[in-house]
Amino acid sequence: MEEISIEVPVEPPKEYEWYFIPVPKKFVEEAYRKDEFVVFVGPQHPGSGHMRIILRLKGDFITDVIPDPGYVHRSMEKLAEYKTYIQNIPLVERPSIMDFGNYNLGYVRAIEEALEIEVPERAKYIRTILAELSRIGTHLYDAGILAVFLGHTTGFMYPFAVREFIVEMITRITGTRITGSFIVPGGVRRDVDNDTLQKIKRMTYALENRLKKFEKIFITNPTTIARLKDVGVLSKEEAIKLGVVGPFLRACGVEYDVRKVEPYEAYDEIDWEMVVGEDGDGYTRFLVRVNEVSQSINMLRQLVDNIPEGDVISEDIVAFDRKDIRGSFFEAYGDLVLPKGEYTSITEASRGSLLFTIVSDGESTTPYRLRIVTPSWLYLKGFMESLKGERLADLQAIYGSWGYFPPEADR
Amino acid sequence: MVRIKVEKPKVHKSVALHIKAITTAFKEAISPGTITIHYPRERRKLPDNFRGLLQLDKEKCINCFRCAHICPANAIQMYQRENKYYPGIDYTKCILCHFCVDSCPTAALKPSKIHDVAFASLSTMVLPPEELAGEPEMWREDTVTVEYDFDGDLKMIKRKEVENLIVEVEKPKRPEFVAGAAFPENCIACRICVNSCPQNAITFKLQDLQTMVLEIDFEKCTGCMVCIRNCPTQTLLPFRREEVLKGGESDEQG
Amino acid sequence: MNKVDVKLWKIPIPEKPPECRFDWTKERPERVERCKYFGNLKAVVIDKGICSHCGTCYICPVRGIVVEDKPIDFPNWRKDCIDCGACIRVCPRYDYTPLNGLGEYIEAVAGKSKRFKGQDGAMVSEFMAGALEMGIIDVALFVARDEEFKPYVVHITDPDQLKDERITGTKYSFASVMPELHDSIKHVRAVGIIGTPCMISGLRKLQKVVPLYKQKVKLAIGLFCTENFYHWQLKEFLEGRGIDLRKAVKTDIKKGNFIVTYDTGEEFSIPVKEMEEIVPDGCKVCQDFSAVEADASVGSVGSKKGFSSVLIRSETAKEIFEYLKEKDYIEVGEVKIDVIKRLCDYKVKIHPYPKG
Amino acid sequence: MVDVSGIVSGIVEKIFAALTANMVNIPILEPLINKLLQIPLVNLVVAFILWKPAFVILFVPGLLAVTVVLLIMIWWERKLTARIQWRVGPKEVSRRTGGIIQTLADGMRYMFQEVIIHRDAHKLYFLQLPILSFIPVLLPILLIPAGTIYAIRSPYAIQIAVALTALLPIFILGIGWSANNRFAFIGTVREAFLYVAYEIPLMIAVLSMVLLYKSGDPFVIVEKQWIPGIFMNPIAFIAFLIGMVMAAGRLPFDISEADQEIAFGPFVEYSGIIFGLVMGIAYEKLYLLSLIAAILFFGGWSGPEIAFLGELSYAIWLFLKAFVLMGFIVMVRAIYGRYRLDQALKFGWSSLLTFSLIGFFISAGWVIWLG
Repeated sequence: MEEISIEVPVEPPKEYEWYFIPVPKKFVEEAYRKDEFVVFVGPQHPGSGHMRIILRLKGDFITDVIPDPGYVHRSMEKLAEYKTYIQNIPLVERPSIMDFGNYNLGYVRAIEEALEIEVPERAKYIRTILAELSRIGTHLYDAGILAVFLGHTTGFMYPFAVREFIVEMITRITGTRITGSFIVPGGVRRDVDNDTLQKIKRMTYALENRLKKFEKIFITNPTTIARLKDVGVLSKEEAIKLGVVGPFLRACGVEYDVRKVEPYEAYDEIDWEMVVGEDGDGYTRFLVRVNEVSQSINMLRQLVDNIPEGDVISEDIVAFDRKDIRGSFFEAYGDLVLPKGEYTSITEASRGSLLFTIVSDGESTTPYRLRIVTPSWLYLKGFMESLKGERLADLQAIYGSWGYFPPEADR
Repeated sequence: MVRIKVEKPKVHKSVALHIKAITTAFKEAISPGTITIHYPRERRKLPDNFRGLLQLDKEKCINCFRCAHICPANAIQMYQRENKYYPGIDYTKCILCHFCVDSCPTAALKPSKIHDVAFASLSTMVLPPEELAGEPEMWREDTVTVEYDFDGDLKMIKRKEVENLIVEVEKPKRPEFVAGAAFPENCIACRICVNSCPQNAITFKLQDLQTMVLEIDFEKCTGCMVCIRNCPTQTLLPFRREEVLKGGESDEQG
Repeated sequence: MNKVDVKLWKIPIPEKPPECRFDWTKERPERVERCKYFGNLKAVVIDKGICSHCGTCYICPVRGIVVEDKPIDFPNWRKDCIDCGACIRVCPRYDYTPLNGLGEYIEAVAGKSKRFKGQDGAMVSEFMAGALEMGIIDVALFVARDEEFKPYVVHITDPDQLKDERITGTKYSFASVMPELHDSIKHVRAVGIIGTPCMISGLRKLQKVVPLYKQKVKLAIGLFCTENFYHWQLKEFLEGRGIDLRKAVKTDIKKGNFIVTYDTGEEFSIPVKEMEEIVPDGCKVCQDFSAVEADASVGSVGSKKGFSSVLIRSETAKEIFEYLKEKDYIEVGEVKIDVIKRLCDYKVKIHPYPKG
Repeated sequence: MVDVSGIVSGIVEKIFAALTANMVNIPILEPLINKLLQIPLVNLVVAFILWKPAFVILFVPGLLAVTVVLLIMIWWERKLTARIQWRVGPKEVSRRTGGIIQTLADGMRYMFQEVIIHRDAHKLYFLQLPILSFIPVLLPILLIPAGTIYAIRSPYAIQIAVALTALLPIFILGIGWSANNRFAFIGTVREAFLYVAYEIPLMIAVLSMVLLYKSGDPFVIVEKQWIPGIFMNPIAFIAFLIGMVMAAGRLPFDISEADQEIAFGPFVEYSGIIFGLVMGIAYEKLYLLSLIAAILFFGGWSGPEIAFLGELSYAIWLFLKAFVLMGFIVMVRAIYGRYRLDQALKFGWSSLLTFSLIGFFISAGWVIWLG
């Protein structure tokens, strides 16, 4: 359609001078002259956490977008410098509490790399089970948030109900619903009994059963397909250029998964497949995660079946009971000092590659510097890029399809 | 590798999907898979290792400060009681990570299944050691305990019983330690160990004006290692109790 | 790095366990005054003006003794002192007989570092770097300076850290090396320190009293020393003369002159005699120029420009020196021993003891 | 002297006679009404209440029925949705009845909540319009008869009722404009877009049924339904149903409100009881359309007569049919997400319009076939 414009000099109203606007005044004035809307979405967003997106709309179409993250910044990296290595474990899993398994694992792996600790096989399996449980939990959580954004209330309730199964299993393993702080350097805090393991396997069948209903009512619901298909498309080249990570990168057709590329823990001992999409649109991004859930279910069954017997705490750790850290936690970790140097671990968290870097001065019991690069932060740029040219009504659909989690990005 | 490629559904397919969604909703409306637990009247069965509020057994506490030292949230403060120090917990800060429980060498700090407590004000959330023992004042409306189990689908096992929220915890497996003077020559006679010992196991007496004798009573020593951490010159080190006793016997024999 | 080292709570099991009811005895020093031990120290050392501000007394288990940029004190000692007597046992001036002369030495050489840039030949840095590389020590305590030449102690674990010119180079102000040593002695395996002759004396006395320090302090390098200043006094004095320490990159004492060099290359020179008023009392009774008790003594006197004179006194220092020569880190030169000797005698002359 | 009291009593008597001539007949309440009619002045009030046009406005299908719909339907919607979503739904307020008075409790809360009027609003319209929006709700009720209880009988009653119902979005546009807020503007524009997209197919569907019965008079329509209208013209019914969902702003077409996108659109600035009123608009419209649908497709008030209720039994039947229809429509909320505006417009202008036209042709076919 041809655009008709009248060349009349339009001056922005005087009020603009005293409005508090967190973007350059020029941006607003230019939008005014071009007859565009500037819409602030957030920061008190009804979806997940807090983030402001500043949009420039031409009619209903987004022409420009400025993200305004940082509303839930907690200076986690600085806080970590004032806590001992072991005290940081509850801290570092806070960015994304549903995904605690992967966050905890990433941090502990960085410590283990520094201390060159060999982790017992059984502990590795338990860690992988925890990581996969929290991956399913996070994907379900994101699916629920996506459904809320699309106005589908049942699509919100079903994943959150099913997540309760995951949380139940996590409670049985760690003793708490989320924020397990269960993985410690050299193993896990407690052994998991056989009963619980079998229950996890039974849970996966119940999960599958319920997810089938979820699929019928939400995943293949024509309104969902209509809202997400061909919306917020990011091409393969763009995705690589903008540094998108995790399932969102795979949705664009890039075959990259840290669990396959650099297998850690028990990922190379079990049989599973990488999920790769093609179109890079919102629906593929969602479906990739849906399929990852079924892969995780498959993994959980194998892990439960193949778990070896043995200790769960490494020989290198001062622990008096190798099945349960209780009673020797302080002796083992109270005065942990890492040798001097820089240690990095890369983990495939639910939303993408998660990087922990610990810089140690070799003397103190606290890290000299802890760097956390979270997946949400990495794909924020790609998220913003995929918004351009879409409709305002699609903002929430795209937001949901990215599973963007402000507390995780802000750290 | 799983590859995902979705085509836009055709009209007849779309109608089928509509019907599928609607029938699912109708099915659920008729026989719902409700998973709700009617909380105050029913209670979820929690595992024994549940990380709820903390319980303190003052009898077992050896005043070793381990819990206060390890606490990531600085929620534990030691309170002086009859010349000894016991932990008190500030629940405004506590994150229930239970590092303190795992650090406690004598299971004096125990977990419990209590997770639903209301405090009248912020100041009442700071609990001194006396208030940490036993169940808090509770109104329990629950008569039914619900356990989640899975059998193809979720199975909610409802039992007419009231769950005991206090958990019995065994003493953790760990050898007993005692503090011994490993390098007596390093001692600078500062007597900090004497003052810091919560059990009064280290005593000193002046032989004459210039010579001081320090003595550790292994019977009294609980191995809390406070003296070892406080000693400025690494005079004291922990020894395993059985090794010490065996050594003593062998000395007698020799 | 060895895995075992990082676990401080690894329970060591000694070869012979202690007895059932263990006791150990400790001799306590005699009192001169009828008050707590710090009162004795105060009366005998501090008030008499012979305290050298070496900081050894910071061993005080309650950490009550304040070693800062002012005379050593224990605020409120009548109440807080626990009367253990550790301070007077380790104080090198409590029972003071001045050391003087060149002392015993194995070899006297001059050296110049090829790696580092220091005061003259940067031999101190070279010794410590060599010890770190050989694994004799894990940590070396160096004195760094801030913009205003205020000294502070840094832990050096890697020779590369010594490339910083703020760490090498002399500061001419009291630094709290000994307090830092006391604070970190439990956490290190082997440590090397650098100090003025009084600090070395203090360390030796400390090692005699507490064998832990003998076990852990493996290398002690002494510096040739005429006098040392309180930082604030030095700064005020130089400001009075129109010299701004913030612009300075180097301070030095050469041929009886205190020389400050600016970053622009400008040099200011003040005769040391004029600085007599700010020399602390403790330095006025010190006769030890060449750090007689150190493992090695280093200074600029007696060698060519750009070289440092080194008096090697112990086998450890000798080994390190051989290692440095072997690796070709240093250039070896000649040293005029009589020049050093003359200065030693000069110091005895200007600093008579007993005073007056 | 003029006999003032005589004139007044004469007028009163005349009014009383006029009122009692057209009174609702409820056998079960007969003794009570008769007793009340003996008392002076009270008899005037009672006669007025039972006067059919007043009864229509006040009770069925007027204000009382609307209130009941608002209170019960919202509860029913929540309960049904909860059941589908594996939840329990409102329960704690009056636990024995399953929380049926939950909506009342919410209404009470709204009542005592502060009504905030922000600085930029056009205060007059901002407060007026939600209350004025009762006009297009109550006017059509005059034209919708419940059996013999009716206010106005006209051969164009259905057409006029639908036309009056279509006025409601105008008030929503006014609300959005007076709120003077970006989200309200966007929501208003969306509402305006959608308005045309659903109102035309809806009217065509109604007209096709009117064509089928050859009259817009509800009495004729009910009389002519030897089988319910839904079986005569199911296509028109589907068009009407979808149009109804869109008109009532229910999911998947609650595009103008869209709380996740534009935070309740036109109603973004409302609070307190006024918010309660504006949120009621959608339910009121749904109720009106359900009444019309009940008349057009489900045989209106025809049903077994309940003797002791007399004339009221027709009203009850009509109300029940409308209520059941509403009960099914609210369930759609649990099944669908929200379409985008352009998708909804496309659907409205293509599929829905085609459907309604097909319905129209089927009606025409019936008319030709039956003669």
